[in-house]
Amino acid sequence: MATKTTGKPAAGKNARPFYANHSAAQLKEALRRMYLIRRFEEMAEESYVRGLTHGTMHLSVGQEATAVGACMDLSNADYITSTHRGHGHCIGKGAEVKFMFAEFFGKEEGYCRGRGGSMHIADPATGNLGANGIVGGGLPLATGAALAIKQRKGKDVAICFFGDGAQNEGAFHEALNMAAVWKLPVVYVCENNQYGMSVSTARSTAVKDVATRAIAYNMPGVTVDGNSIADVNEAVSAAIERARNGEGPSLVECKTYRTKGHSRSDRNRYRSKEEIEEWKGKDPIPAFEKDLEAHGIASRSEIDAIREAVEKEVQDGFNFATSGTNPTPDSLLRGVTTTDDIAMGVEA
Amino acid sequence: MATKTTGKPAAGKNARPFYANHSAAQLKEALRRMYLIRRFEEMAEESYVRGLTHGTMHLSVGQEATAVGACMDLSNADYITSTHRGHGHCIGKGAEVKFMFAEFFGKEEGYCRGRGGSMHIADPATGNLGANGIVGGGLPLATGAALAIKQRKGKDVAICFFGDGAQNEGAFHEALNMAAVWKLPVVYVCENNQYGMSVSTARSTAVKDVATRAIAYNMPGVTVDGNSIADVNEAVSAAIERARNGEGPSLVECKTYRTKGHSRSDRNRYRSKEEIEEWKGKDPIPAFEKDLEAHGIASRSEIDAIREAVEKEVQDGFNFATSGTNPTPDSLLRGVTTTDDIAMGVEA
Amino acid sequence: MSDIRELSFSAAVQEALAQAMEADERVFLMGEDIGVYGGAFQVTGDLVHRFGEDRVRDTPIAELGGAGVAVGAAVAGARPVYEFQFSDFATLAMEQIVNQAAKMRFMLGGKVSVPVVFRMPCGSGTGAAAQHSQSLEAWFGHVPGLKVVEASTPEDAKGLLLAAIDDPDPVLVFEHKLLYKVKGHVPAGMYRTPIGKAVVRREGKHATVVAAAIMVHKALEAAEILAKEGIDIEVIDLRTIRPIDGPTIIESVKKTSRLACVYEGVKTLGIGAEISALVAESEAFDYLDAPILRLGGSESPIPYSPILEKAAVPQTDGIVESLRDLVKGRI
Amino acid sequence: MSDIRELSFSAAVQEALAQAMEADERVFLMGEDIGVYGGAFQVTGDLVHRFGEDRVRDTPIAELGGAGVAVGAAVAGARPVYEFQFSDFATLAMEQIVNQAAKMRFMLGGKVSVPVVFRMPCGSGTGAAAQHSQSLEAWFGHVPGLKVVEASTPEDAKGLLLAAIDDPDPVLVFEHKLLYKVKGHVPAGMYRTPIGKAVVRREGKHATVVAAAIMVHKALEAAEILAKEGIDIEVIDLRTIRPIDGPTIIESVKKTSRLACVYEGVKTLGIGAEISALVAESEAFDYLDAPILRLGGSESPIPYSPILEKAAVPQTDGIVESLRDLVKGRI
Ligand SMILES: Cc1ncc(C[n+]2csc(CCOP(=O)(O)OP(=O)(O)O)c2C)c(N)n1
Ligand SMILES: Cc1ncc(C[n+]2csc(CCOP(=O)(O)OP(=O)(O)O)c2C)c(N)n1
Ligand SMILES: [Mg+2]
Ligand SMILES: [Mg+2]
Repeated sequence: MATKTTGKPAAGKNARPFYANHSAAQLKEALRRMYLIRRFEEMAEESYVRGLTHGTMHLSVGQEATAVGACMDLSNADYITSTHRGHGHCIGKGAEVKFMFAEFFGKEEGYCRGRGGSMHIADPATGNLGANGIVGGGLPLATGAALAIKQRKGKDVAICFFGDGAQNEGAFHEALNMAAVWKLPVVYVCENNQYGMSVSTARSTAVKDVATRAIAYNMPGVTVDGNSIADVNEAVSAAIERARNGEGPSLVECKTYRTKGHSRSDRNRYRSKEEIEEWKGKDPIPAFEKDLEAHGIASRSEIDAIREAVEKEVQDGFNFATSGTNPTPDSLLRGVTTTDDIAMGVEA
Repeated sequence: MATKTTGKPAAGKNARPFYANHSAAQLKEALRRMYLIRRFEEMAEESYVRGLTHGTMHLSVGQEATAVGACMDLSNADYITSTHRGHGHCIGKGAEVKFMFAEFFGKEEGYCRGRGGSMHIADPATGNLGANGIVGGGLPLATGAALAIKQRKGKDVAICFFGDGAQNEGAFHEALNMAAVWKLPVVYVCENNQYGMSVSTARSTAVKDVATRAIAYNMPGVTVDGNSIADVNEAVSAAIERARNGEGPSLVECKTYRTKGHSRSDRNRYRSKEEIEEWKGKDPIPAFEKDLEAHGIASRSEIDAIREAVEKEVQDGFNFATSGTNPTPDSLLRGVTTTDDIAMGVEA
Repeated sequence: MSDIRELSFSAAVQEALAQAMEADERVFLMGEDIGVYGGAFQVTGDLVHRFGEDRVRDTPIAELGGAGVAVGAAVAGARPVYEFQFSDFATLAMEQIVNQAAKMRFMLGGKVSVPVVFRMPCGSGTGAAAQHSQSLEAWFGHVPGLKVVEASTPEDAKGLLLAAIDDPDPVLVFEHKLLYKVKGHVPAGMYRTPIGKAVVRREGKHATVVAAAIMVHKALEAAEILAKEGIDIEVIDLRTIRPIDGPTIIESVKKTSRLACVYEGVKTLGIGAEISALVAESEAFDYLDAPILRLGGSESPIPYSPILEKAAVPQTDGIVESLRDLVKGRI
Repeated sequence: MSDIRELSFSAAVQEALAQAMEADERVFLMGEDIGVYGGAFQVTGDLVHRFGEDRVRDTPIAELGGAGVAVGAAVAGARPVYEFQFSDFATLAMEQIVNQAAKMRFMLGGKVSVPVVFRMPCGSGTGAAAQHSQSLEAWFGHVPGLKVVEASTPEDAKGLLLAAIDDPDPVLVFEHKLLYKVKGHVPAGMYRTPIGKAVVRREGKHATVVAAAIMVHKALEAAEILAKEGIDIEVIDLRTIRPIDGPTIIESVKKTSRLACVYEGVKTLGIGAEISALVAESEAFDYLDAPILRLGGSESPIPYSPILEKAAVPQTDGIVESLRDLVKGRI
């Protein structure tokens, strides 16, 4: 069970695997999700500026190719674990933006009933085990999901997103070693956006490429252009196939960049305007659009139509969310334990 | 400041560095310490069997070459951190066995006034920051000691002993990465005795050699015969020199074996008698004796004299300790905080 | 198997594990040296031969990762039982236990459950010194989303563990090391001891003693000694630290009018603080005839010296004396 | 600099750090993004420009290692101040804080000291949800060998931090995030606020409220409101969680005969449990005219929704109501 192709391949056998192995519909859906992430993030930021949401948020503008490329070949039975910068993964895995906005605005309609907010957005129904406020927190969790798959002799996989900063946490080391020793079906996807908050990998990390560290776990490690959805998808797909075949875990490093600040409190003191501008020029979305056109998979007008539909979906989602229901204080203890929820008659 | 040679070299320039760079007195002292470790461990075990000590203990019989070889070129201003299997390191760094026995018997005369016992034996006066009951616990501590050295622009080094089992703890990863990024004067000496308690490295660890993992921290990593004091010392010495020169940390893996069980509760179910016997044949002590004779550094009778002196030292130490003072319950709170000790007038 | 068997505490734990694995193939064990070694305290014993290495899974020495893998497996449908070799090592895994396992259901709006069990051998008395002798129940008792149980008898050791494995939420099962060899009656069936319910082990009228695990035995010993002096002590075995069984304690104090909490963990902010406070804020306050006594562990790490080690936790003699003082002049 | 300056809480902390670094070259700072970023809460601000990257040292994201490196440096003669970006992340470093820093002196027979400081931004109210809003003071208050302080004013923030840096033992300095912007008088000199001493912030005769950090402000607000009703509340600012200042609290309760503990951490086994228990076992027990009230955080993780988040910790209105109930019918 490698890439699940629906419909006929979008491009001939001589095209690179990404285009040869996916249908036009799949590729257009991928573009749609990239737009959706972009527009969701922009709207999220706007909502924050307009005071519609509190707390902090971590935007993934510029990293859309990684989230979508890594999740394209997964079904709802496959798991992902995400990070504090998780909106993109969530959409990549199939979440609906209206419920995400609702979560963002702290509404009962939100994915987490307003209890989680930006940092814990999750849609378990699509196999998304959640964003995580703890850097590196998802690494053991994804590994554990993979172990559960193995214990039940399943064919599913777990994808673990993590940042370059997270690679210096002990959790990274412990999780990857265990996954390797036990040959677990998990793919570690590093979004190396070159900074952990304000600290560059050069200042925080003894090696240049996270992928180098795969050697320490005797697992394959590759570094790809994280702004190329084709590069990301091909590398992750190969790793997924390995995992489904019982050959164990892999590490895929996607070099990318966040063009927004780390979070709302960021004053961008640690990087230059030039650097940001340079990376804006490597925007993964127009690059993908261009490729789709070049391969004759989507015309300019089709692309425009997709973008407009996304525009409407985001606006509708935003409207849905703003008119959502606020939780009431008497529901504070809901969800603390399953047994109490059952006793209260509110078990999900 | 590389190896501190006292007196003239024991062997000519053409001899391997270990013999060329150390005086006969130094080499004989090394042998003496190896005996001391061996006899201390044997007597410790006997004491346990005779009910003179409680708790557990982890003996390092078979690993003497590593402890002594790694510490030979250190002064009291250099630090070590040790492990649960720490008696050897303690003696290697210059502790006196009588105070160790006293600690073992829970006496006020013990290095830790009977508060620490086997698992926390330490002699801070010789730069030994302590054994550690937590596997991997010493890795950040040694790294921190090295940072303190660097902050004060010192030339000292820290040696961090750890086991093959400890290499899978997150602390290993976090500590080595930080040491590498900051170029700290620390040498990580792994005593790879091939088991973490009952679990072989093959079953616990994704790579065969710990030294491989040095790649993940961009630091030199070598694997040596841990039962050869010359091999251990040469590798550690080179690493110490690097450290003192400001070139940063290194990893030295010493392959060795503990011929005794993990601790008192071990029934040796996870390894074969043959394997144990095979390794007993690789005993580091007779091998070193033979080399000393071959190089004309010590005669058989000198060697015997050393061994007999050690025999007496151990017996005297044991006697000293058995007649030591038991702590009284009213001193229970002593040592909990420095400020209270000062207030109680008992600050060390 | 007869139903009046005696088993040791550790055999009772092992039987619970075996029965749970027999009954539900999602259940599996993880931990350091739980396979061929049989566990540091020989609790898993030969289970690896019966259930295989996949279901009695030796882990690398990596508690944060190990515990976190168990949590992830639980969320994804498995029923892991993770053994910390010593509960002290849970200090390495607080992140996964407290930030992830305990909060995941809440943070995700009640959409997932985290049926993971952590076994936590705890306590002093083995000469293992400060890093292998802690009693950290109070920390976990402070964390919403977790359940914390601690048996004093082999019977409850089995029943509470089976209840914990059944439970859809994360449960920490503390096991006092000195109890492992204690024997007692253990029914053969797959019964559950309810989580959240304390039990009165001895009825009495002059004072209530609340204790858990090994301290229940010491309290009962003390009660027997005092009985000879005409002092009649009620002893409550807590069994669950979170959620604590307030009603049973309050009911008892309303009857006896005196309360002592006996616990091995450090006195300050230990479980006795909570028991004292919950009584002092309850309707039982008006019934209290004396200050609430706390006999907890000393304000020090656990020392190695056996003399000091004994002095660092409540012992029967001291309990007798303190209870005598508490009740004195009132009968 | 005049001695009647007003500074924000975070500026006061920063001033303490700067003065300590000026005065003692062994002092240095470690933490995530404390350099050019200035710290997640801008507490270290521009210190890196003044003292350089070696003494204001950005660490990799690695809390166990980072904290442990600080402990190791302290034992080896340095005076590190380690900033956890959020105190929640100390869950990753409990091993080094609790097994190593807290116990090392004791285990080594009193032969070393561990002068390390951990700065712990804590508390809810910022919409950062369950993993960034905890108040875990109680855990550390339970650990012998540690000291735990928590200021409510900029003046004490500076004084307690300087005392912590001076202290030869490990000290955890909790800083409530919502206080960072609060301003107050801060003397310019290098003064120390003594560790272990609470302070009466408001004298009163009808009830004693013990609180720390932000809850001191809420308690004082409540006291002002109740004053208009003729109810006169004494408010004690704890300042040190370990060792707790029993005498000051007991003295106050002997005067007022009523006690309430107000704290943000989870109610069960939170700091209020200890305060309640220490009064209930003290000579002040006989003076108590009413049950001891605990107003603590809810038995839930901190929720994201601002409505729920407010409901999860004591607020002034609720404090007023509860104190009114406590005192009612007695004046
Ligand atoms: C354990 C932990 N430490 C620190 C933080 C604070 N923090 C949040 S995100 C972040 C940077 C993470 O960097 P990286 O993993 O590269 O992800 P990115 O933000 O670049 O996507 C930090 C330090 C945290 N949330 N958790
Ligand atoms: C954090 C932690 N986990 C587990 C243990 C229990 N334990 C003590 S020694 C040991 C094996 C350590 O193996 P290794 O590091 O190879 O050292 P060795 O015993 O072989 O010298 C284990 C699992 C511990 N003390 N600390
Ligand atoms: Mg990053
Ligand atoms: Mg080993």
